[in-house]
Amino acid sequence: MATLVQAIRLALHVGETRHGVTDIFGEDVGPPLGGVFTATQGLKTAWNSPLDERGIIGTAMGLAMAGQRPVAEIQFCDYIYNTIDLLKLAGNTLWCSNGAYNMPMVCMTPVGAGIRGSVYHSHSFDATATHIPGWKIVIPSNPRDAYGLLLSAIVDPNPVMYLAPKGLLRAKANGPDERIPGEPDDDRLLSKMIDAPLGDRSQWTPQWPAVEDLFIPIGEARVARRGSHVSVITYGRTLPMAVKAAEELAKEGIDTEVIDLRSLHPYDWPAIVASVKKTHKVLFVNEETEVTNFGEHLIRRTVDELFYELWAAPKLLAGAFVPGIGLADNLEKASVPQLEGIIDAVRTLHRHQP
Amino acid sequence: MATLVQAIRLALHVGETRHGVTDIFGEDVGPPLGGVFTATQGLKTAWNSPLDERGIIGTAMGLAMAGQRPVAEIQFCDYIYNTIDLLKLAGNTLWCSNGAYNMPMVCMTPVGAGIRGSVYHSHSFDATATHIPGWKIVIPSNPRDAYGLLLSAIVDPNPVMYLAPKGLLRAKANGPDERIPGEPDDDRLLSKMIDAPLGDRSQWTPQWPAVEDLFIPIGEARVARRGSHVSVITYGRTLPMAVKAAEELAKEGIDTEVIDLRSLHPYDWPAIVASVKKTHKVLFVNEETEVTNFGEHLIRRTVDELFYELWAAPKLLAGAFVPGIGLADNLEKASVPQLEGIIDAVRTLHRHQP
Amino acid sequence: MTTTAHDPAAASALAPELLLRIHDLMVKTRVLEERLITMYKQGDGYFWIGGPGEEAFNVVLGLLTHKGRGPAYDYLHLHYRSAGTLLALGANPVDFLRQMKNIASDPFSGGRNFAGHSVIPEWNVVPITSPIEVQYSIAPGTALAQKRSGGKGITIVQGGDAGTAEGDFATCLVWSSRRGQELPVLMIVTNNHFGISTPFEGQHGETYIADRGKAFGMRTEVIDGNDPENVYAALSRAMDYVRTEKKPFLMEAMVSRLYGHSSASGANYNAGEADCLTRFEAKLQARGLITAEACEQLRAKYTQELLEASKRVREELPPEPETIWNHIFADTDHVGDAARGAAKSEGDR
Amino acid sequence: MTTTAHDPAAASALAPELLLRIHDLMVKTRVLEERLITMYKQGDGYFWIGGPGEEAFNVVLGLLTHKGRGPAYDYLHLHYRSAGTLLALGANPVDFLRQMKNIASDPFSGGRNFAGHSVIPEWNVVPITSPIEVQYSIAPGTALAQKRSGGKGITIVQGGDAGTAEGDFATCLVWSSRRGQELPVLMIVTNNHFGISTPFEGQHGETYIADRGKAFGMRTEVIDGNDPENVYAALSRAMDYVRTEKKPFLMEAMVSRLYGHSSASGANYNAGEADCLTRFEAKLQARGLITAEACEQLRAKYTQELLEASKRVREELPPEPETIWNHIFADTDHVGDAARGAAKSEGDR
Ligand SMILES: Cc1ncc(C[n+]2csc(CCOP(=O)(O)OP(=O)(O)O)c2C)c(N)n1
Ligand SMILES: Cc1ncc(C[n+]2csc(CCOP(=O)(O)OP(=O)(O)O)c2C)c(N)n1
Ligand SMILES: [Mg+2]
Ligand SMILES: [Mg+2]
Repeated sequence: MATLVQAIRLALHVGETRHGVTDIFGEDVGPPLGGVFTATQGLKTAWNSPLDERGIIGTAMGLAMAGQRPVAEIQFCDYIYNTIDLLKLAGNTLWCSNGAYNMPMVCMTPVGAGIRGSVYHSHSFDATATHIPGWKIVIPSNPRDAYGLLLSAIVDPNPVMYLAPKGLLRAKANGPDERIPGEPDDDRLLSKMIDAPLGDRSQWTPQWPAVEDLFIPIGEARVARRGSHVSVITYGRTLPMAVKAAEELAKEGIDTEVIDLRSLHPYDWPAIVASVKKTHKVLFVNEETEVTNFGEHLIRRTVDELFYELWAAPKLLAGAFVPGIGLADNLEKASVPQLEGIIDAVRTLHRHQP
Repeated sequence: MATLVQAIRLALHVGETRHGVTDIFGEDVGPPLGGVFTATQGLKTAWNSPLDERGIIGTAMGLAMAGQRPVAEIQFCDYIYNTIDLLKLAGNTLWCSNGAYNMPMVCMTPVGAGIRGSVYHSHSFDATATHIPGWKIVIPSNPRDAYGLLLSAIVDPNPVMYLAPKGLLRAKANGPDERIPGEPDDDRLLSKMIDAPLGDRSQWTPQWPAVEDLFIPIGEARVARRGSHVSVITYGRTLPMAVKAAEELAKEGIDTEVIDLRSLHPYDWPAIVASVKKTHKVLFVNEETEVTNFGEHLIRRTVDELFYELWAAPKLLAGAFVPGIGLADNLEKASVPQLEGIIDAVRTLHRHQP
Repeated sequence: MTTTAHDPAAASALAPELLLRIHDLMVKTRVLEERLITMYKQGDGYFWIGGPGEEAFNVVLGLLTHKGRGPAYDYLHLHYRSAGTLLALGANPVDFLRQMKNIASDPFSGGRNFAGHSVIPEWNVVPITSPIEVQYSIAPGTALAQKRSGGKGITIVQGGDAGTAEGDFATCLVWSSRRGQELPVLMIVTNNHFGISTPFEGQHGETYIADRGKAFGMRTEVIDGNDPENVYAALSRAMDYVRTEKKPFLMEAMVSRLYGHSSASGANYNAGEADCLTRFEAKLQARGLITAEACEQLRAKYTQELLEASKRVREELPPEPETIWNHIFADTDHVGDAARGAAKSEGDR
Repeated sequence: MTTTAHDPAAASALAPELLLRIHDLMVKTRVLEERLITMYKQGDGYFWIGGPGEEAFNVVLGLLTHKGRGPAYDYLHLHYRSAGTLLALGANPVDFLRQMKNIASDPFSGGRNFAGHSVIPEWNVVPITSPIEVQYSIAPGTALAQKRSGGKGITIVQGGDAGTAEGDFATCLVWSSRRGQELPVLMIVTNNHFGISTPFEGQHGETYIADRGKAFGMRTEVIDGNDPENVYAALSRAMDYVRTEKKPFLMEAMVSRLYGHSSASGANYNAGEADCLTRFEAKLQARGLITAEACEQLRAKYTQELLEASKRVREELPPEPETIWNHIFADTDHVGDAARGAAKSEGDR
């Protein structure tokens, strides 16, 4: 079974062999490294760009305008913030040109904490990304979604932001329904086939397994765990954490529903509505700093449209509004949601009597 | 009585003569133009920078580190988005260095719609700015606040973002309590004293009136109109609009309270609490696009802390989530809040029976 | 100057028909700009920005462009002073009036964008945008597609002098000159010695902006952009090099700014600047290729045509408010459930 | 090379005491980096990045810096390979161990930032940050303060080769060279021929990065950064120029990357690269200034000292969770009511 990062690599391989991807590029994306997280090893269209994020986004825009299918990587989303004007431009080009030019490009970038990455390798990007009109935005939490969302992003005619949760890159499928159609059963075998060897790689070529197409629809959430007492709506790294929390809470008789949003724009509002109408209590969880946070948008809409369904105030569990995520364990843990925090928040919501 | 843009100029003059401002700079900020909106005419420390927003923010950071007091202008906030990484850095420098270096700088930029500025001269910046930790953020809606907030920004030891609502730059004081202490009564006289003449300006020097110091505290809201039925919390260009709406609504017997937030970070939470506890119905208004919007943060906190005070779901009236503000009147009006929209929203809230 | 390009021999190399064609287009462009300024002054538009003073350069650029759609043809990443280039390609001047009047029939933006922000996908004219210099970060992308396709298409990117201070200009230098992976990019700086109110002097350490290409092994040239014959020769050489060698070239053309920066600075004629049109007309007249009277007539003809067009345009309809929701995404115009539906069907492929 | 700076005469100009001092600092720096790597490998830290292979250059840079606080002294905008410069200034190597171990006593960041991210306000060492190249956009600000103050202080800004592709490098070229307003900036590129895994070749059109300064009228020089005597001569000349003329200078120093990019690439010794320390020791020994044995002893002494220090550091306390709320603002540590209170009192001044 593939890890999440192998799933990305497999999708890129399928993208460049079957769906017209012409360029997979960014800093250290090409040989010999194939990406700082190995996401782009062995891909025939992968190449190393200059160390210039503005050039990476700009060049992807130009490639897209010229009918190519680029997948541009920003090495860490922490370093994307000098390109926000270009991202806005990519998102408004179709609209400003009254439909004349679109930007069928994918921007792929690792996000989130959980690897003791300190101030500049722990950032989230969902607040900023969701505030930029004209982009679709996806964020997987397991290998199957990572694979299927990336293929959907690749064939999408619009710019798509693909956020890869850093802390889950080595995560594997949690059961058979999180598997990639056609992937080998044997992890060791898969690794041998597609992971670049240590040392000299100049003679190495990957053996790609015959994986099948899979398009996870952009805009469709997944119910990660059904439950009836409290809804937890989350995505990315905090998704498995929420499932874990639900398992713990089940021991106390609290039946938690966990929804994996997967797409942040467009997002699956009907799935949220259905869950809130069932549980009447909802917690939104994400890793971003909590002021002007995408979870606050979801709360606003929940309050706006479902006010009389709510048996308790909807809650947000998000990152502390501090300037960075500190390196020391104590600091990181105090800055972004942890398992205990989710358990506590759900417990409090459940206990709450209207 | 000074206009809002004259108030800015007066504050900058006081800043450079009495409070240590060393540099007022940006594109076209120095002579001969003195700013595309005349905000920096006649100032002795004003100079023209290269056309490079990254250089402007970076240089301001360096100046601040070296003990200078820079006020850096980004000509339109629409062009600030290639510097978000630097703004984040300015906001995290004190924190990352464990208190060693701070950035006592002011970044001043015109924001908002209302002047038929089309896609790239109509932007708001409050959503993005409020998501960056480590900055204080202010936005005036009348000349007195423009003056007093800028002086507070100048003497603040932290980076302060000063957002100037474009559509209000020519607005004058709405009554004597919105006046600047010491300003001349006669508008014509003031203009003659401090507005640069048309044509050749090389021989011109301004005659500065003896205005007094005024420090409007950062973090303190202002009740623009007292009311008891519905609270409208807003700032910037939509503030006078909300006051106007309240006047209209008063004719129908709806008594609207209007709060001018003035500071977006830190913001005056006690003022919001007091108003909501009185009216139990609240509308937040701003011009920014509505997904991941600062008003959504305020709604989240309101719901979080005041759920049982609310007699109706709190509402947000903000900009449409579209990629730009179109030039044609129809398009601009459909994209950002208008007077009628505020009136309608307050009316609906007022009518609402819990 | 890097290379002195004012070569009188080259001038005489152009056929009289071509010279008259250039002249015709220059007049047409100038009259269009003047009409746009008048529209602005009469309240038929909120803002004017354009290229009076750049006609000699821009018209010739349009004439030399290989126009068409896709990587086999030239890509044009222009700026807001490029009407001359677009008219030379064959654009309809009335479309510029429509954008000025921000009406629904504005083909470039449907009433959304300012005058001068053209887009013509049929001829690879990518959207002209307001942010200065970003086109220089985007241009390497179209050039890479062209290099790969192996055709003769090149990427042309143009901007002003002040804007070269933005990092994007350096990005284009870096990305287009990587050794072994050079890109067919013709970088053009149209130097009018100003950025809004700020003079060139005092902002630049470079004597010539074009010199910045040298460290990157790029060919560079500084030319007088006010003389269309000279421009023709220099651009022909430069384009030929880029097309054949598939390597970048940086050209700096000295031009005038005849009506100031934009309507924000008044948009009045500045007699202190060299006027490429009157200069060229004097030359053509001296050579006996056209009479002063014929020049007058040509100008009068276009003036009348555009005056009439501006009246028609005034009667056309503004965009409807709900059109703000169009063209947010290519596959669906509305966000939310509709987009979700679209995504679902996509999954079924 | 722009100027060939390898001048044997200059070498002999340095007094033996100075040469031994440089050697001592180079050894100390190397041993510190090795200790940090060991700490990382033993799990006493999450990430290592540093400058083994840059000691010859960085130590000399530190020795030549005018250290102190405020515009009268030099400002240092360094990168994450600068331990040698800081030790030469007089920094305590144990502080680097503290940052590696992210403990509360880490004076640079209180356990918040990665190893190599130093800050020393007493000596104008501004915070070293992770984002590549932003220091080049900030440096003109400190230099402007210095030029204005009229003292002898200069601004030194340093970064890697790959990072020069960022627009910030161009920003520094533009802002520091404006004619008539030149700034006292010494721009340094420490060229180790790699950006993480990406070789210099294939990413650059420039033969020498330093050549990019020429179009801006800047003095430039490319030097062998592995020879401290050579570095001493070249840096002395360059600093002298910047101090005296108050104009920018761009220096490119060729250096080695002895333990790869960072712990992410294994942090193992790369015997394929020139080692400035062994080279310098051979030279000093050949000249009879030191014996191989003395070199060994020096290394053993520092190794022992830092081993012991690392054991002590291991016992020190981590930062408390609630310290995340410290130093958000200079006037108040918490946001909300407290900040509001602070703002209120400010209004009373
Ligand atoms: C990124 C950005 N910053 C600022 C502006 C505002 N602005 C519009 S035109 C202009 C001056 C441009 O000067 P130059 O590059 O020389 O071009 P010119 O207008 O002279 O042709 C400025 C500062 C902008 N449009 N975009
Ligand atoms: C803006 C930014 N982009 C990407 C990175 C990730 N990154 C860290 S070091 C590095 C390579 C730097 O190479 P170079 O400038 O040559 O410096 P060196 O490490 O070789 O000294 C990269 C890409 C970063 N830290 N900052
Ligand atoms: Mg110009
Ligand atoms: Mg390097």
